[in-house]
Amino acid sequence: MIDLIFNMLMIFLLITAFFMVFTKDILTSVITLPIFGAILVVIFVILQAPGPAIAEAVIASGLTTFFFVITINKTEYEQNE
Amino acid sequence: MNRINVISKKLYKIGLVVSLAIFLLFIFYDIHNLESNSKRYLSDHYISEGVQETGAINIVTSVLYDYRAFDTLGEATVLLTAAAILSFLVPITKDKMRGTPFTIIVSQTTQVFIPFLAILGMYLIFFGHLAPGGGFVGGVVIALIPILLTITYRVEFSEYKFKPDKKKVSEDIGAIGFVLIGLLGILTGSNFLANGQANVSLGDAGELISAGLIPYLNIMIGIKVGAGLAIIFNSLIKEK
Amino acid sequence: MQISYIAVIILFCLGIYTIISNKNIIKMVMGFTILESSLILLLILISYTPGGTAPILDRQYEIVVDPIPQALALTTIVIGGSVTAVMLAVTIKLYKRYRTLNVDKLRKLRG
Amino acid sequence: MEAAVWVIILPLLTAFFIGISKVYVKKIFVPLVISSAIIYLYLLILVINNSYPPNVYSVGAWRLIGINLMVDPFSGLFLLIIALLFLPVIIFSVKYIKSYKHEYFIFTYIMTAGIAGMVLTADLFNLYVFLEVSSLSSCALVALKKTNKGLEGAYKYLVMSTLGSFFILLATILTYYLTGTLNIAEISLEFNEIPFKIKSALMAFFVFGYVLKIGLIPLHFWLPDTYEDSPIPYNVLSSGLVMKSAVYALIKVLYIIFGIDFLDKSGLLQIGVFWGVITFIVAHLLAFQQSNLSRLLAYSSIAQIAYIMIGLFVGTEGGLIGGNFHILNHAIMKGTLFLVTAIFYYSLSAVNIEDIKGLAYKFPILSFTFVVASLAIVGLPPFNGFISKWLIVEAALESGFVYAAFFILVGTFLSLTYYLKVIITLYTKNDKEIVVEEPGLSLSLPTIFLGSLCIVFGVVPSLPLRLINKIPTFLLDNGEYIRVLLGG
Amino acid sequence: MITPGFLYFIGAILLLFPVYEKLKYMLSFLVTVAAIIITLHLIPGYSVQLDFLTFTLVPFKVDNINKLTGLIFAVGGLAAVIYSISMCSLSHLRLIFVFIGSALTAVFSGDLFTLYVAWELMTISSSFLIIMTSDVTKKTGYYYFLMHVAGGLSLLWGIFLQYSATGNFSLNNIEVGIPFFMIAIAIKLAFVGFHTWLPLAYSKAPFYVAVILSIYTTKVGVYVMSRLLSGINSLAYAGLISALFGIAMSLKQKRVLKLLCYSIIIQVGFMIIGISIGTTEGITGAIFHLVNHILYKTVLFMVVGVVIYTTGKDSFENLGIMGRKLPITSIATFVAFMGIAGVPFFNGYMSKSIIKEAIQDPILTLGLNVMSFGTCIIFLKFIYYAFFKNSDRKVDKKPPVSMQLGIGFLTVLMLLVGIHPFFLENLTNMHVDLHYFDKKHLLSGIQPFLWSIPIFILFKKYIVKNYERFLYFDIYLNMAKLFMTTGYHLSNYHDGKLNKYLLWATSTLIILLLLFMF
Repeated sequence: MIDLIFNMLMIFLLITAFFMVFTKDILTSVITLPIFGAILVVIFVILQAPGPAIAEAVIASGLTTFFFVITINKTEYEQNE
Repeated sequence: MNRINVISKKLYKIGLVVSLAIFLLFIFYDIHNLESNSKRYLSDHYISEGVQETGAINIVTSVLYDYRAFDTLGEATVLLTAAAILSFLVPITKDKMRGTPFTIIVSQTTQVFIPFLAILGMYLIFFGHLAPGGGFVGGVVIALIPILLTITYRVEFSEYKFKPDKKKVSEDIGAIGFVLIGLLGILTGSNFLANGQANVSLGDAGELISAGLIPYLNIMIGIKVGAGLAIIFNSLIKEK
Repeated sequence: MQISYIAVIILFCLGIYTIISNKNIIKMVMGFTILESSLILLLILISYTPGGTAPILDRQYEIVVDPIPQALALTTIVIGGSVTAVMLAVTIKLYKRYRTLNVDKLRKLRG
Repeated sequence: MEAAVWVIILPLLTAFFIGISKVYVKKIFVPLVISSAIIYLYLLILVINNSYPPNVYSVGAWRLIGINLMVDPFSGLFLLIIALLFLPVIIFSVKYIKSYKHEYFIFTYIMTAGIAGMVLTADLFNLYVFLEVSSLSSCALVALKKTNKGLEGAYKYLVMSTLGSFFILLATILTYYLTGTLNIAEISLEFNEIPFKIKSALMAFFVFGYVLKIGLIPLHFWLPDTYEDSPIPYNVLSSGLVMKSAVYALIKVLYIIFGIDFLDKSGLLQIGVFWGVITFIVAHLLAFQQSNLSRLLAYSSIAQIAYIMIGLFVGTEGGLIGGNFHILNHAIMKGTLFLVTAIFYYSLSAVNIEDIKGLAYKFPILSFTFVVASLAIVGLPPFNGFISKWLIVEAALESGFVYAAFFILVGTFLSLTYYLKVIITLYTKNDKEIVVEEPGLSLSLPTIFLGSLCIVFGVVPSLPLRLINKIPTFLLDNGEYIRVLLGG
Repeated sequence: MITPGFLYFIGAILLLFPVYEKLKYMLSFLVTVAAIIITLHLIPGYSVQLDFLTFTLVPFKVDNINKLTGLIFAVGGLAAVIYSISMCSLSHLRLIFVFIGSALTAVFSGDLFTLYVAWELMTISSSFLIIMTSDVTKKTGYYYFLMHVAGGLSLLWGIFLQYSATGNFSLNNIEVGIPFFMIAIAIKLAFVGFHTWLPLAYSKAPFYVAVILSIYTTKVGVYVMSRLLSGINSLAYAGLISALFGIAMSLKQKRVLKLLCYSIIIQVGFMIIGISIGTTEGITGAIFHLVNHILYKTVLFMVVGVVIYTTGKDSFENLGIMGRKLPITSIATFVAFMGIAGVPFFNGYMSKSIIKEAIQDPILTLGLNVMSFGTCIIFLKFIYYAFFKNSDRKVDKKPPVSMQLGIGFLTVLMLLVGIHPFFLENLTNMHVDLHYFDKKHLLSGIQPFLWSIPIFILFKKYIVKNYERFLYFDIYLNMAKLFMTTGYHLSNYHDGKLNKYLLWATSTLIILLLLFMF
């Protein structure tokens, strides 16, 4: 059972990654980033790594997404105006 | 002609990446076929002796703050460098995040959230040697407080509450504190960043006050990371 | 679990592809994030032992997963986050100066 | 051997204290910086003196299960370079740097700490961490002036160095997976049982990652960009230490972990020498085209690094001695050149070769220093560059790389073409009245000190060679290194 | 024992300190005279050993040949320094001292390493001498420096081959590196094909620099050739060709300095022939010829220098001031002319006779006679303009005493050697069994000179005419152009596009993986 979930998660991970890379709109791909991170967190927890999971959740998918959003906010939106 | 050029360039890129993938596949396959499971001397030692040697239940923490604490010093330095880079890249003029202002619900919720975040961060830091978490994660959670303030009430308010200079100083103090705690080891006649060897009483494993110097190192890292990430975030926001 | 190694490879190559083929700076930084994630995933994968428990030894366990890669993963996450932050800050600065996010238009330095 | 760990901690502590002093006690800034640099020099001399026989300092007293610092002659050489360059550069920068002074010193100290860490550590992952420390802080220094070019250079540098770091990290992780340890000596022992193919793949990743930071052609493109609009005293450290530390890490990884026999068998030595030859020929050709002085010197750095790589990849005792001596010499020579350039920039903001026309008559001594250093870097006797190039060529000939030896001489000729161009411009009389801000003694003294070393090491090469002669035994026979590190 | 070359280096270092004008004169006089005295008292067979890196060097080794060469170098140094001291600045004087010192070191070096170091030091100092004089000479200096460094590197490569084959640096048994030594020496000697730097450098540089360069640069080449390449018979023909080329070129020249330059090539041809015969007699003749050549060619350069100093130009017309207004200069010119023409009882005669005696090959004897004849014709042109053609040039200023002192000193020496040829032999114990003043030698010596006078008078209007056209083809410039364009194209590839760069990087990675894994 856990194997099946794990494999599904992996496939989801890849799908989100591909989506992130190949979408045209940058905002969409940035919003996909925390989803990607969240899936990674779940995978880490399944793999018995709670410490890295928390760190990943907080830093990689949390703060980094914030940073990306701010960056887009400072760049692309101005271009549209 | 131009179109063919573009396509061939793209194909070339894909070819490169695919061949890299094939190489990696080969390598991973070869590695997988080896009998590599037996080679865990180091981690076996950590698992079997780690609790006695360091007094920390969370072996990851004991690796991070004791066995390989020097790595953590380097890592903290990287974070400090990043914070310093961002703080010097921002201009003096201030800018805010664009977009619609938030409703009252958001600001109220933020106020409610802040004590929770503080407690959660404290917990993660202080129980770093007992449970998952540790200085880094706790520091990030604490850094969320000024970040939330920034998002909801703009930079000015956040910086009024937490002065940028003070944040920088506390970041430096965190880093210096880490080094100073490490130097305790030298003072007691052992090596830099020594813990158990330096005659620090480790206490009973599983207690809050245990694991020698690890909790203090955790606190220092927590201060440093919290301040550093807050600086990074505010700098990004202020960047005009 | 074998599939996960393949996922690591795919993620790694996807990151490389993003970096070398995308002209948008933010996308490039994103490529680095993916690259970093794939390496962290690799670290966690090699730490895992079937049937093991997390390395928090409040009592005696039969099999415990390898704690070292997890510690390394934590370090990598923090370093990666810092580098990403710096990259994005430089990106914003570059955008303010050049008014573009296209890498190929950053061409003051040549020759 | 407490001093070994202090070599890493002291610059870090100084950097943190500078951060505090920026906010609260502004007055102690200059004394803090200078006194710390002087104490650091003392520490370095202490450590270098104790580098033979090599000794191990175990951080946290964990011995083999923790991180170890190892001081051997090879790392002693790099500490010597730090000792020679650091204090002059710091004294120089106190007056030279006008904006973002605190940040400059914070990053410089952190960078130095990172390099010292890379040089001393005997742990693979620790190496990666300190590599990241040094490259991130040097990236900050590139962007320090916040000009368009500076930021662009910083971005390119960041992208390339991060890419390189990830490959190094990948190789490190796989190494851990294969061997179950991160201690270099233990990895080296375990590596005897790893199949050839996996080892070569790991080696390819290591080589790619580090060479991205070293900048052999065609991985060199970011390097001149980082030099063009960065604070010039930083360029001294960059070409003298940052690039070299990557060379150090690569050589250490290759020679200690993989071992010379494997390098020979896998063909890396042949490839490395060939790569070096291509690199310096192309770099010399490109350097001739440059009009910006910093850029010219950057391309020249690439070429010199290629000479070093040839020396180190020849794989004999003579080659290692020659290559290591050239590392030291290049740091000194390039340091002198950059410092003179910095004074020109300071006095009349001259960056292009055209701008320095006629300056020889304004600064006779400095121009003479420039001439000495450039002739040394070209490799003419009786300066230090000649001795090390001689040793490299001799080693290449002895081990059968006749073409490499021959092309090094051709490269010498090519490098003369552009250095002579600069010198002649320097000595061409300029009718324009030049408004010059006089460089004080604190700017010219470090420059002249480094320039005089070019002559001293050329006439008395036995001075540094006493240290360098001990290096090959540690690299060619990794058993010695392993024995010391394992404490057996 | 302090070596003469080292003495000069010390002099250069002493000159670094800010000195008064008088002190400068004193110091340079002391150093140069001391160098002569020391060289005179050297004992053949003496040598110094020095451990450097892993090899044992012999930086100082005396024998008969290099004692004589060193002596004439020291004498030339004295004359040249006296001659030029009133004109050149302190920095120039320093460079001149380094230059002379390194030339002397090269002559007395006992191994290849020291030789190479001194050789390159000569290149460096002389190039900077040219570069730093004026803005006109910058390009010349660049060209000169590159040519000579190319030669030096060729020597270095020869040394490396030699060292890896034999394992030592001794000067004696040279076998492996011969082609590269040949190129190195050919560049130093201004051999035809490698000669392009010589007329450029000597005619563009100020006359006192040209005097100093003419004493040492090519002569060191000759000396080193006598050490490394003696006895390669085929080189004699090459020397002949080079000399004939020199005659052809120097007849065309319009400027006196250029004429003297090409005349150097002719004279070096004599020495090459002497050396490549390989017998003791031939080499001794060549070295004697080197001594004589330094004497008269230096005087000629000095004389032209006086002309330039007084009138400002070195065209043939300006030589006309000589007869009336500059008595010492005129006498010196006449003596030097007789010497270079090989007239008996003047100094050139002696060494030419020895070389002629040593030659066995009839073609070479004929060639030698042709060369003497050509030299006479060239210098008759010189003499014609100096003394016989009426000129209306006026003397602007008188040459300083020091210049005339230098010329006078060398003229006296020339007369001494000419009248008493055994003087040189006795000085160095190199005895050639030759009766200089018997009928056969006198006859063969004076013949080319006598022939040349009627021919000059007959064909005067062709010879005296100034050919505007200047045959000058330089293959090295084309090579430089190739170098430039290649660099330009390579530089164009670096267009600042990060994606492209990253693509290069990834390709490199794949190539590396391919190379290592298969």
